[in-house]
Amino acid sequence: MTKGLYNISHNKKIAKDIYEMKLTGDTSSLSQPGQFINILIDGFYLRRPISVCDYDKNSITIIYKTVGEGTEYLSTLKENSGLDILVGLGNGFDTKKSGGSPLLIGGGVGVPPLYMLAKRLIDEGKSVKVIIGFNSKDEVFYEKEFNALGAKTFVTTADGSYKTRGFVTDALHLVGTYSYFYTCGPKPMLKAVYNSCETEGQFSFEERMGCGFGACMGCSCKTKYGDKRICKEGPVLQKEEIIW
Amino acid sequence: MTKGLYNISHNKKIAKDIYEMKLTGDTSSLSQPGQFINILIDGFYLRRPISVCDYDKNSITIIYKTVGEGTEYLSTLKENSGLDILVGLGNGFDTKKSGGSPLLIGGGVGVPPLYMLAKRLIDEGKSVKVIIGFNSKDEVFYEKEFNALGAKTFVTTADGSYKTRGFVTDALHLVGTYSYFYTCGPKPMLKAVYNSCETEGQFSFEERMGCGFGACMGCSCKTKYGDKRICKEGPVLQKEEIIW
Amino acid sequence: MVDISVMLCGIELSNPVIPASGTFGYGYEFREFYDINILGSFSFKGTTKEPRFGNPTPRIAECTAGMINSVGLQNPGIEKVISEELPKLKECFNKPVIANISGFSVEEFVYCCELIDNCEQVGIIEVNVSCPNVKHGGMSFGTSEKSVFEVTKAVKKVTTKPVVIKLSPNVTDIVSIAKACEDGGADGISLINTLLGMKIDLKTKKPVVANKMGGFSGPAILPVAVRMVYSVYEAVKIPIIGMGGVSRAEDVIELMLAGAAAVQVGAANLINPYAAKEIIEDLPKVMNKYGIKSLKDIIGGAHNG
Amino acid sequence: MVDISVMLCGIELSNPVIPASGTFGYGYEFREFYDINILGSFSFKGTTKEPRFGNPTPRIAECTAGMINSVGLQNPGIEKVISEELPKLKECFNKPVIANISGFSVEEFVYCCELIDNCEQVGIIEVNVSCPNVKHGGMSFGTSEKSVFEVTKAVKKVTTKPVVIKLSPNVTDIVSIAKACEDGGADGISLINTLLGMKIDLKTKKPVVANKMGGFSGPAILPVAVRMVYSVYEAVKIPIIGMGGVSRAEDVIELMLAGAAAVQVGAANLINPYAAKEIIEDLPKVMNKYGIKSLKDIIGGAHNG
Ligand SMILES: Cc1cc2nc3c(=O)[nH]c(=O)nc-3n(C[C@H](O)[C@H](O)[C@H](O)COP(=O)(O)OP(=O)(O)OC[C@H]3O[C@@H](n4cnc5c(N)ncnc54)[C@H](O)[C@@H]3O)c2cc1C
Ligand SMILES: Cc1cc2nc3c(=O)[nH]c(=O)nc-3n(C[C@H](O)[C@H](O)[C@H](O)COP(=O)(O)OP(=O)(O)OC[C@H]3O[C@@H](n4cnc5c(N)ncnc54)[C@H](O)[C@@H]3O)c2cc1C
Ligand SMILES: Cc1cc2nc3c(=O)[nH]c(=O)nc-3n(C[C@H](O)[C@H](O)[C@H](O)COP(=O)(O)O)c2cc1C
Ligand SMILES: Cc1cc2nc3c(=O)[nH]c(=O)nc-3n(C[C@H](O)[C@H](O)[C@H](O)COP(=O)(O)O)c2cc1C
Ligand code: FES
Ligand code: FES
Repeated sequence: MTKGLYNISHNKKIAKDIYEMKLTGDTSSLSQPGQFINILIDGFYLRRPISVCDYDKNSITIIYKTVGEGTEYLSTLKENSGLDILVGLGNGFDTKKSGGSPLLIGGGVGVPPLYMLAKRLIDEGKSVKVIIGFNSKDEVFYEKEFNALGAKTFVTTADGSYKTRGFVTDALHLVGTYSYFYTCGPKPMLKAVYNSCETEGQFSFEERMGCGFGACMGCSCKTKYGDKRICKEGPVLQKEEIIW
Repeated sequence: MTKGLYNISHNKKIAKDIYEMKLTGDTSSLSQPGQFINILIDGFYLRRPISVCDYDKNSITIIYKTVGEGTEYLSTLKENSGLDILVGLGNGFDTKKSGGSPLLIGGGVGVPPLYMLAKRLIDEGKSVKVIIGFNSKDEVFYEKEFNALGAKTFVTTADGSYKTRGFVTDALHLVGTYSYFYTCGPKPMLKAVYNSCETEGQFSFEERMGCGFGACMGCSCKTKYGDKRICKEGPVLQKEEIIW
Repeated sequence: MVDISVMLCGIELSNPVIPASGTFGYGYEFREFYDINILGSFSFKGTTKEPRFGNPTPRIAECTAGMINSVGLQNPGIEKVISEELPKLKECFNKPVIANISGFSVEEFVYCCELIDNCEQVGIIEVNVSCPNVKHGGMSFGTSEKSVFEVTKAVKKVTTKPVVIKLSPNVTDIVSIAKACEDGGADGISLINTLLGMKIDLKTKKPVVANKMGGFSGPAILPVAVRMVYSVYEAVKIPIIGMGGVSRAEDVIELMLAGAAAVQVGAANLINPYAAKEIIEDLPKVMNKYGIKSLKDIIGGAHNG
Repeated sequence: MVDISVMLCGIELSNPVIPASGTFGYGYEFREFYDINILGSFSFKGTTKEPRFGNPTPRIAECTAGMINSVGLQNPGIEKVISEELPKLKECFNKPVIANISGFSVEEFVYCCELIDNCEQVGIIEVNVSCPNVKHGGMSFGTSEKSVFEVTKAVKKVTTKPVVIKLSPNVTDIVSIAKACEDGGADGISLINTLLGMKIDLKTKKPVVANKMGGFSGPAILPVAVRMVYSVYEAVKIPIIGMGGVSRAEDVIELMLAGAAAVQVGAANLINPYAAKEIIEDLPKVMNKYGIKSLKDIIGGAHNG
């Protein structure tokens, strides 16, 4: 983990209530896709945890939705403003277990961490399929980006305004077989995926956080392998250990 | 009283720890010299009361000393930033009672409100003398400005590093006779002036304030004419009513 | 169109927003800023039997997200309030006002309430039991079930107006104390008065306020207020006037969800003289955002399910 | 050169800054951030007789200038702390540590203190009496003079280590409770634990934390902490560990002027993992600014004159 001042190199709207922000600064503490950063926002006491969507030697891309006052404020920040951020939090996804043809399933702002994951898996020579689900057409993002990576990408919208109508699980019959799955999204979606996908897989969870780095026990959950902190031993849990 | 957003048109250091700030905006609620404004500073709960040093149709000049965190922060603000300010607070000095040759006595950041007062008195055709006192040479400000108004100006420094050594009262023997006096400065100075000046006069007081406009009773003081609020029936009190 | 009206002790208020005692003087001073008839009501400066200058200055200290005051109930005494302040107020406020009463003995409370009972401008009497009980060792009336019960009983005897008891948060068990008020016949509970706080000046190395400690209020105390309103709501049937740190329409709704029937705004008036007005104006917008049609419907809403 | 060392219960601390229980785990996790030997000491996560998962999530809510937590004493139980956590800590911390102990009956406190008594790594036992007293109706131990006296007496019997009682601020009369600890033989008082607070989510219209209410801490509560430390300092002779909202060197000095012999830093560690380190580094600078030569000399300084 590193704490540093990161510079906003862009902060732009990419879909309804969805923003993409690029931050420049030290990324040496990042190693796995699925890790997250914790952003201090002026005037708010707690930091805001946001998944890393992509990173390189000196920049991090995140995608966030404006759901409350913190993210609303974040969306107003201009290029070149600085943000105090903790970087390199959480365990992230483990690509070793993926097998040859992993399936990635993301819903809403659960989609971003899958982007870096898809990139990594494809780099490792795997054949990646992706289902991304949204409420409606105007909220869809990154379909193009996933396709550009070479991942076969299926989109669902709950209201049917774009591509497959329904939830991510309603597109499962379209993707054919897969060796393993990785998923991130709202809890009801994760549960549906848990019940629908028969291979092994990994789930990325959200929880309200005090610190984001393991100090406060604010984010604990029970697993079959003992109590874990979402921020430290998570946010990614293995399918087999999950207790709903 | 008006509440408004005022624009900083300049904010510059004019002596050690002393800044002059010019604010543009509505000044219709100002009428007397000696009134004050109450400035909301980002990150601080209470406003900061600062005397009006000068004003015209659409600008206000203030002079402030960096004594704590609020004023420190104020001194870092750049031109064109906006400040939420309550303007037109307090009773101010009454020039009618001055007689033909009033004496103005100011110490440290008690000097600023006397500038507007001197201007007003001179406009009214009176012969104005001024004593302004500071700790030492590097803290002296506005000597030139008072002289430029046509007020005969005497400066004291406590350490004798400039002009008369000592306190403002140590220059009283230099000024000759005067018809009336007006004074503003730290409480010990006001007390010394009270004991040394034999004419009638007016004193401007400071007190910790909750609101600055008469709502909280935070700034009350006892006078011979009953309880008064420094922010509303003050900050200027008549010599004859003061109870130390 | 959303409905922002509420009922408080049998009185219909056009909205739940009430400037809190001690932060709005006797009202007419604020008419320089806006027509105060837009307010639900307002609670006037804590008034005692005898005139009081209050505590020595400095009386005010700044804190993170709040302030400390040790005004010490400065007021001209109940007689003068009735003969001078209420008539002046009448000229600019045509709604029932809340009379905030303080005292240092049961007799003083009774004395004031008896006099206030005849003032038709007064809709509700708010009895502030946070002052030290001089007859019983100086701990405030508001810290013992027995003494709040006694005060409530005594004042209820001398007035036909609704009596709301305003409680101090500086207690171990706010619920039992609120229940004692209800048992004593109170028509409502005001929650919360200020937290006891202190600020020390690093330059002088002494407490900032001359009285050493004082009442801490402002946004910092909202979570304590919400908790106390929530707990008391589960224990009593009489309405609660919530307050403590309210500075925006969202805070009003939060306290109402916790169980407040109406909400007072204190320190916020001092920082922004238009605070109460702006909160009232923002209410419909914020209600729309959170899908609230009528404020009456959300009182205690956080307790369901 | 200024002197930032202090004495606490007979132990010399290189500086007064101590991460507060529950915000610094069992210590070794912070060595990723800095060499934790720079700390005066630290108080480890509240530990109970039995392992505890704690409360359901969400356990955290954000407030103005603070946060609410309802972690509910998640810990692996005293045995595992002694057998696993303390040995791990030994590798990165060579100073006496403060063992924070909780319990739901006097026997549980005694059990933990007896075991801890044998741990040479532990310099001070900090007994947190804010947990509900399950044998006496659920009000916390820390809210009654009688039960703090009992707990203190009982744990003092089974340990030779200094015992500091950590008190809850949610009481009417902190002074009497602190005195009862002193009478029971306590070697010090820790002040304050969290204020009881609540935050309601306007979207869901329900309390944010699953447990409904929780412990409110952060800069918002500093004025309450300063007041309680100040009041207790006048009433007891044993040292006070001050805490509540400390986030910078200035706050440390303010609490020491009020009467604290040492100071704990809680929530600030969560927002900024380097908080304690930065505070220690800033102390000399801030002392110079305010003309302070030695921290030992300023303890209770706000009481003089
Ligand atoms: C590991 C992790 C990764 C995340 N990645 C992303 C991402 O890539 N993109 C994205 O848009 N969102 C992501 N979130 C959710 C994001 O943290 C919240 O949407 C955000 O904190 C809301 O802040 P706010 O001030 O707008 O909302 P408010 O509701 O005003 O926030 C109030 C408090 O609740 C917390 N909170 C609110 N919602 C959540 C939530 N869903 N999860 C955790 N804390 C919450 C806030 O952090 C804050 O402390 C992630 C959450 C976690 C735990
Ligand atoms: C009517 C009036 C007119 C004033 N005019 C001027 C002026 O023209 N120029 C100038 O430099 N100063 C003036 N002052 C003093 C000025 O208000 C304080 O220096 C300033 O508030 C300090 O703020 P701070 O945050 O830097 O200090 P801090 O000590 O950090 O402030 C903490 C709190 O104490 C209050 N406070 C501190 N010192 C004073 C003080 N002397 N008087 C009142 N409140 C105080 C602050 O407003 C704040 O609420 C005036 C004060 C009053 C009451
Ligand atoms: C300057 C000031 C004076 C106050 N005077 C009184 C009073 O006279 N009577 C009373 O019952 N409460 C008094 N209070 C308490 C407020 O009415 C209110 O209960 C408290 O401040 C909490 O609300 P707030 O956080 O919105 O300020 C006073 C508060 C302030 C800030
Ligand atoms: C997440 C969290 C967990 C805590 N856990 C404990 C605990 O286990 N035992 C204890 O005595 N205090 C606990 N506390 C209270 C702190 O030690 C401290 O007394 C309180 O938070 C006030 O300090 P602060 O404002 O600096 O946070 C906890 C506080 C927080 C924020
Ligand atoms: S958020 Fe603090 S331990 Fe996970
Ligand atoms: S500062 Fe509020 S009445 Fe003067």
